[in-house]
Amino acid sequence: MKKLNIAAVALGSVLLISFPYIVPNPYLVRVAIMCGIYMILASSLNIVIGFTGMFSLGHGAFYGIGAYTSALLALNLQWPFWVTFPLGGAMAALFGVLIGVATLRLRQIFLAFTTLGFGEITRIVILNWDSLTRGPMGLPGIPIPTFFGVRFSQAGYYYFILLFTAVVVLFIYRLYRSRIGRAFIAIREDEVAASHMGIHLFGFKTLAFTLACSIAGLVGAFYAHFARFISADQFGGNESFAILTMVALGGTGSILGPLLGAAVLIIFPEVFRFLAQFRMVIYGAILIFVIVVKPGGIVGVRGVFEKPVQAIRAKHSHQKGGR
Amino acid sequence: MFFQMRKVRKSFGGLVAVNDVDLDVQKGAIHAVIGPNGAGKTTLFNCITGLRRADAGEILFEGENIKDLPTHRIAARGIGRTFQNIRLFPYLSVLDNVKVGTHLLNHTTLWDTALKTPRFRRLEGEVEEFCMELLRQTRLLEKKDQYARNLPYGEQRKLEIARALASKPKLLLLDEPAAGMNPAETAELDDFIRSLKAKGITIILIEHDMKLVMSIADTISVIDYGVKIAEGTALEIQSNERVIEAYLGKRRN
Amino acid sequence: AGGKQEKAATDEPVYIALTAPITGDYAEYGNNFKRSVEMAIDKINAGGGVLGRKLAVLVGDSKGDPKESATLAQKWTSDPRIVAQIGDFTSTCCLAAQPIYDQAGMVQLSPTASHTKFAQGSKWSFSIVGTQAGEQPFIADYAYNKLGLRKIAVIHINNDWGVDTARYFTENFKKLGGTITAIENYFDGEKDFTAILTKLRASNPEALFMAAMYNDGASISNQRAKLGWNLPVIGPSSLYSEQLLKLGGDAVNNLYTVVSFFTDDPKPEIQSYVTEFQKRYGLKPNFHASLAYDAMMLLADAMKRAGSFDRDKIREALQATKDFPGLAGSITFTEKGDAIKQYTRVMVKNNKFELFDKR
Amino acid sequence: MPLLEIEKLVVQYGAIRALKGISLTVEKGALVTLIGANGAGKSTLLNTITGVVKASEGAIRFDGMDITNWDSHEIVRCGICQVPEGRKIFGELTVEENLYAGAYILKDKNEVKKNIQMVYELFPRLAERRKQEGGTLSGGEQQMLALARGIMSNPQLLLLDEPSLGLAPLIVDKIFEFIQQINQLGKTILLVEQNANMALQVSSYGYVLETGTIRFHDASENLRNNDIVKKAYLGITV
Amino acid sequence: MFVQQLINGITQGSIFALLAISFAVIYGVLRLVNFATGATYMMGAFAGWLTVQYVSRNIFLAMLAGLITGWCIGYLIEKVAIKSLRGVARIASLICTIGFSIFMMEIATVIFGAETKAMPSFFNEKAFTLGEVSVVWYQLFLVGTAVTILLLLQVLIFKTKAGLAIRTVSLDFKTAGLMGINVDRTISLAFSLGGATAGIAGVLGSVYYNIVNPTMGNLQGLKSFSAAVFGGLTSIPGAILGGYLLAIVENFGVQIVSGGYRDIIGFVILVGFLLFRPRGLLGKKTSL
Ligand SMILES: Nc1ncnc2c1ncn2[C@@H]1O[C@H](COP(=O)(O)OP(=O)(O)OP(=O)(O)O)[C@@H](O)[C@H]1O
Ligand SMILES: Nc1ncnc2c1ncn2[C@@H]1O[C@H](COP(=O)(O)OP(=O)(O)OP(=O)(O)O)[C@@H](O)[C@H]1O
Ligand SMILES: [Mg+2]
Ligand SMILES: [Mg+2]
Repeated sequence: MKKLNIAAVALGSVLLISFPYIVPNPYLVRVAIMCGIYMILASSLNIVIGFTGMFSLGHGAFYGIGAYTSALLALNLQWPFWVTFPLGGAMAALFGVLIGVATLRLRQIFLAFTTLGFGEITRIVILNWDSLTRGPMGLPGIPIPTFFGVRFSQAGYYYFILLFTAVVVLFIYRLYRSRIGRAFIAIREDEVAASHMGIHLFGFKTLAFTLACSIAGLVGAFYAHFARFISADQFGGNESFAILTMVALGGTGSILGPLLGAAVLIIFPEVFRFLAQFRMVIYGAILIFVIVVKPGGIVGVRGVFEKPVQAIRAKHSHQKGGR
Repeated sequence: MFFQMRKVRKSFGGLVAVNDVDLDVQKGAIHAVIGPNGAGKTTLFNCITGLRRADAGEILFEGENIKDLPTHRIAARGIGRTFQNIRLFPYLSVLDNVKVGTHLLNHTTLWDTALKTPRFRRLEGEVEEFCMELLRQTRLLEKKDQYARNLPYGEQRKLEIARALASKPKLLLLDEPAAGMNPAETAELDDFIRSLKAKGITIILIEHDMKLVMSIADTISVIDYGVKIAEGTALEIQSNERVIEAYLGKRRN
Repeated sequence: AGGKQEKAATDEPVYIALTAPITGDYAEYGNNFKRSVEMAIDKINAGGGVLGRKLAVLVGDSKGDPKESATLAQKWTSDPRIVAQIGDFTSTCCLAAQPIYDQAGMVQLSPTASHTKFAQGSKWSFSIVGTQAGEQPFIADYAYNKLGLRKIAVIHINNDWGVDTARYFTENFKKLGGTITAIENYFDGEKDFTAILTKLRASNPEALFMAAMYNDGASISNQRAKLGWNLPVIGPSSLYSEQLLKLGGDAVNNLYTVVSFFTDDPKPEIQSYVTEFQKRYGLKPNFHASLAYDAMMLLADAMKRAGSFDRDKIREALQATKDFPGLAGSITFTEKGDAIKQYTRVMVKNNKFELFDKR
Repeated sequence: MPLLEIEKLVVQYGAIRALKGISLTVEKGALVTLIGANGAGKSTLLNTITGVVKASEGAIRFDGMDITNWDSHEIVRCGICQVPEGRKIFGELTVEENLYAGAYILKDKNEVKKNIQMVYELFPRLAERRKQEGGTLSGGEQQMLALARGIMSNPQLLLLDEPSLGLAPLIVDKIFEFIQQINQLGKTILLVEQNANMALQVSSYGYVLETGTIRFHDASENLRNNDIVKKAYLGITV
Repeated sequence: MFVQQLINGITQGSIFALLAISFAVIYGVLRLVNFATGATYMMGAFAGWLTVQYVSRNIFLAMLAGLITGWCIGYLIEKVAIKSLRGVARIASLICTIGFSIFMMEIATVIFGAETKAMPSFFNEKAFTLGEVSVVWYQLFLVGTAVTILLLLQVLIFKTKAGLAIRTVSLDFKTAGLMGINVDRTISLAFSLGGATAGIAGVLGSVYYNIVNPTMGNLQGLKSFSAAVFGGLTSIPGAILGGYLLAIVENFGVQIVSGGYRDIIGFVILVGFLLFRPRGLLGKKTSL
């Protein structure tokens, strides 16, 4: 069993690492990079939603803050990517802390509301703050990162995001099975009981939220240097909802779920391009279908996010039971 | 004095649920609090653990006033509790419920976790072992992988106690631990609580099962309408006219 | 990359990619792109194609999302059958895709991107809409000299296009000696303009300048009428659409704009385009539709001139375009890749667009 | 004809078989007790009768009608009412609104008023707290409210799941008196109790449930004198 | 001028209020934010448009069409998805409503095309003019209709048995079943009511703005959600008040600050407000 797992992981790694060479099609590599970006975004949001049970509808904004921070530093001060990248994460974390401090004491639904609002505010401030962000004109010409003097090729971007994804997933996996992760989950399950176990609710909620935001900020920074043009509409409400959908579709609260959700939602629309204007109709329909059939998402964890056993049985036996 | 309450008061709107209550609990004792429904016993516990903030008075634990500390700080001082209305983590496994209880014992940091340091491995291993031991003691070991919410009522109560013990509390507050247990099970609980006392844990117990209370309590305080109306040993309380009238009634058997 | 196809004259068509918002907020514009490009290709193929080969179009839906646009760019550029690309609709989408076309070396010909940084950003990027820097001096002159307006209030959509439009108009109008009494903006998707209009009205302008697409333009006009505020309105060529008349009704009378494409233009090529478009799709083409048609025709012309389907040669030929006779005026590219356009003054009267100078 | 008849009932939670084919009858006008250890399946049985949990095999007949796996509200309308374990008070409704909710199926407004009057007399504490939100009542008060709410709809069959849970001794006595009282007024009652001693005193017949199967059933008198029952459920060492 | 802004605000607020109620009714029962509200609004508007286009140019008929469409959409969403998700974490239902929102918007694009349609105006004559302030009859009609609907809903929820059922189910649907309440029907009813309100709002809004298109509900939905939170989300009167206040605040915000900040003026004020009064204007104080 264990051997099998190791073999699978090894094979998977080899495939992933050699991907740009087996499939030397820049389009497919780009899709893979986008998958990586959204896998990280969804995984980080999952810390907030799936583990800690808080509802955030503004994840796109933190992603955007990371992107803008890194891009502006690179464009205005010519700082290298390796400096602006962590700073993007730090700036998003800073905003995460601020939002967290302001709203994490409130009722759940208000976190949803405030983050939604924060997303809008961020977008609109970016659009209105011409002198810094160039407003609706966006930021073109963001430099390509270099690695020991060599500019990133597409494969370079690919390996960077591959490594980044692996690190994030490993981190979340470890977190999940640690004291801190358990504290997050306990908060999701029952706040009052959690506080009686000595868990500092506010502290741990803020920690979860900030972690998620900083990771989103880091990906944002990467995205800015990958896309090389960013504008406010790339980080708006739609983005937040898309990330949320990835988490829910893949599997809330599970580690694999968000990865799968992101992959499916990035790849699906590409594969179904030929459906033209029906593409999005089918997208909506499939989303509903999957959730109705598997409410916890494709690989949702057992528990809160899954249908209670009796509920499934009830339907089944109701038909049987004659009247 | 190990634990003391001085003129603690808590009101909800016009209703004074806890009215200037004094309480002295000796180290290592089992101290029962009884009283009619709605007398304010649970509210008293809530004030101790910070779930509700007492309006006035002092709550001294090991000589320090903990009245205005937040809940998690109070827990960190070494006060554990169970809830009358059972508050487990419903979708965590039995084992994980107890593991959450050890939150305060283990101090792994984010770095330890991220890098999976040897310290992290060691601490996690200890936690696992300790929790399994607790489950063995409470006879829940067999069910360690079930969701807490799927346990029957009586076992949920046991799990609450196990979880509270996981933080190695010095003072344990039990709110009606025998509710939902039949007399045979209650007898088992009786033994278990005694074993805790033997380990040096001080216990404050709210209970309506008089058989249990009279058998294990060193001291009993009686509360009615938020006011302490009597205090003493089991014998003293059983014969106290006021207590009989307000609470015990004339039992048939 | 495109070298292979030249050799054998095959039946295999030559592919052009079209990137446009087929779904989403801008679907209306994207679909017009698609209609015009398909019509143009049919026309070209009916005339024997280009250099003996038929043309075909591959349509990609960008949903108005810059990331999608960029992904499509990657898809197009890595497909060796595709020789050039038309699109996208918004400047942000075009800019997001630009680095990819630039790196891969494929023409990115946008019918509508007017962002000042777009065409300048890469030698592969071209836009035929004409920048606001070209259009607005003309409109400012129209307002100041032809209509005799001195005090104007400005409302504009807050996106790259709207900001640019308002800025160039304001600058030019002030240069002529006019006064801007107030400027307000709104975001895409806004439906309620009463608050902004009430505020602008308080600045007592003689006329309103409206940097909006025709849908918003109609809404703004309707709400202005409800507020009982009647005054001349002036705006950029994007207002020119039958939709404006349909949605705006009486409220859009007394509106002045400029066009480089005019459906009532008696020129035969325009009339045949308009009739054909109406026949195929049941509606009148608008400015954006005509630009997409021009883009396709221009591209075919460039291929002919290049005498090759090589991506690089097409770019060179395109760059060299001089006085190409488009529906929306003749096209000449600046060194940067922007088109220089000519404009005609029109106005809405009795719920119809009329030439202003005919009076 | 018995009022409630259960035949070979099987209930499963996923892989766990909580009831393994039990049969049980409750005659009209009887007061029947069901005792058993934690996890025996008592609550599961009551929940299955009222359709909260669905049976996978077996039948439940009420008044001759097969009600197996009907929806809860349909069953309640037949005249069965369950006072659930753990009270299940509507926390954000006031005491009085909770009572109105209990009388939801009654059409006659006067009857509702009369019933409210009745339960207030029975539990004066509730009358005192009538405007308080249910969620803020003390545990015992909530238990009273749950009972009171249960009898608001004049059910024929009352299913009580540990009604004495968390009540003060004085009130426990009162509750048992009350149970006997309404039983004498003609209500049929199926009582689940951990306080087996008292339950067997007031009831006429008893069932002992052990991990999903019925171990004994007999007249309450006899059960009380059964050595095994004494030892395991009454806490009396013999 | 401030009077004019106030009138603008009240008119716009009527639409917000109706949509906010739509949110509140459903949130009240299922603790679920129905993100398909904006799309239902849009579908209602299309139903109204079809009616005036092909049946009769009668606004009452159009409103009826909007109502029925909204009702059916609400009913369908509940039956198809939400019902089978009872007892599951709320995020699943929430994602489903997002799914429905996308689905409806795209279906509308496919069926009706992306082009904006013109909705004819009704009662467009001036009611009165006071200096620079001008009010048309339709504004009065819109506000009057909205207020009537709002009052009817208020009565329904607080004064009828169906209302008690809705409130009971919202707290604990299992126990509600034990009271003899038909839980399925109650939840269906709430969803349909929510849908119907949004549908009517769609017709009223499209006539006021004279346009119908597939994306018209997006911003409206989002803003009305804020309005509902502002009002307390669980409280019907709160939602109404929230709707009107948000619109009025926004309009004054434009006047005082700038149109560019319009969409966040509301948010900023709301967030600030919630920090001091976390349960919203009229919301009940509950934990979580
Ligand atoms: N949040 C609150 N608001 C209003 N009244 C409250 C609140 N919490 C408790 N009460 C009231 O305070 C009184 C004391 O409640 P408490 O829960 O402490 O009683 P108790 O002694 O634990 O009773 P029981 O034995 O029944 O559990 C009760 O009358 C209760 O209704
Ligand atoms: N929702 C559920 N999912 C899975 N298993 C369950 C569920 N509810 C109960 N069980 C299991 O079914 C069995 C019977 O439980 P039930 O609650 O009926 O016991 P009980 O006799 O009422 O016990 P108690 O006296 O403690 O209330 C137990 O083993 C329990 O673990
Ligand atoms: Mg209590
Ligand atoms: Mg039970």
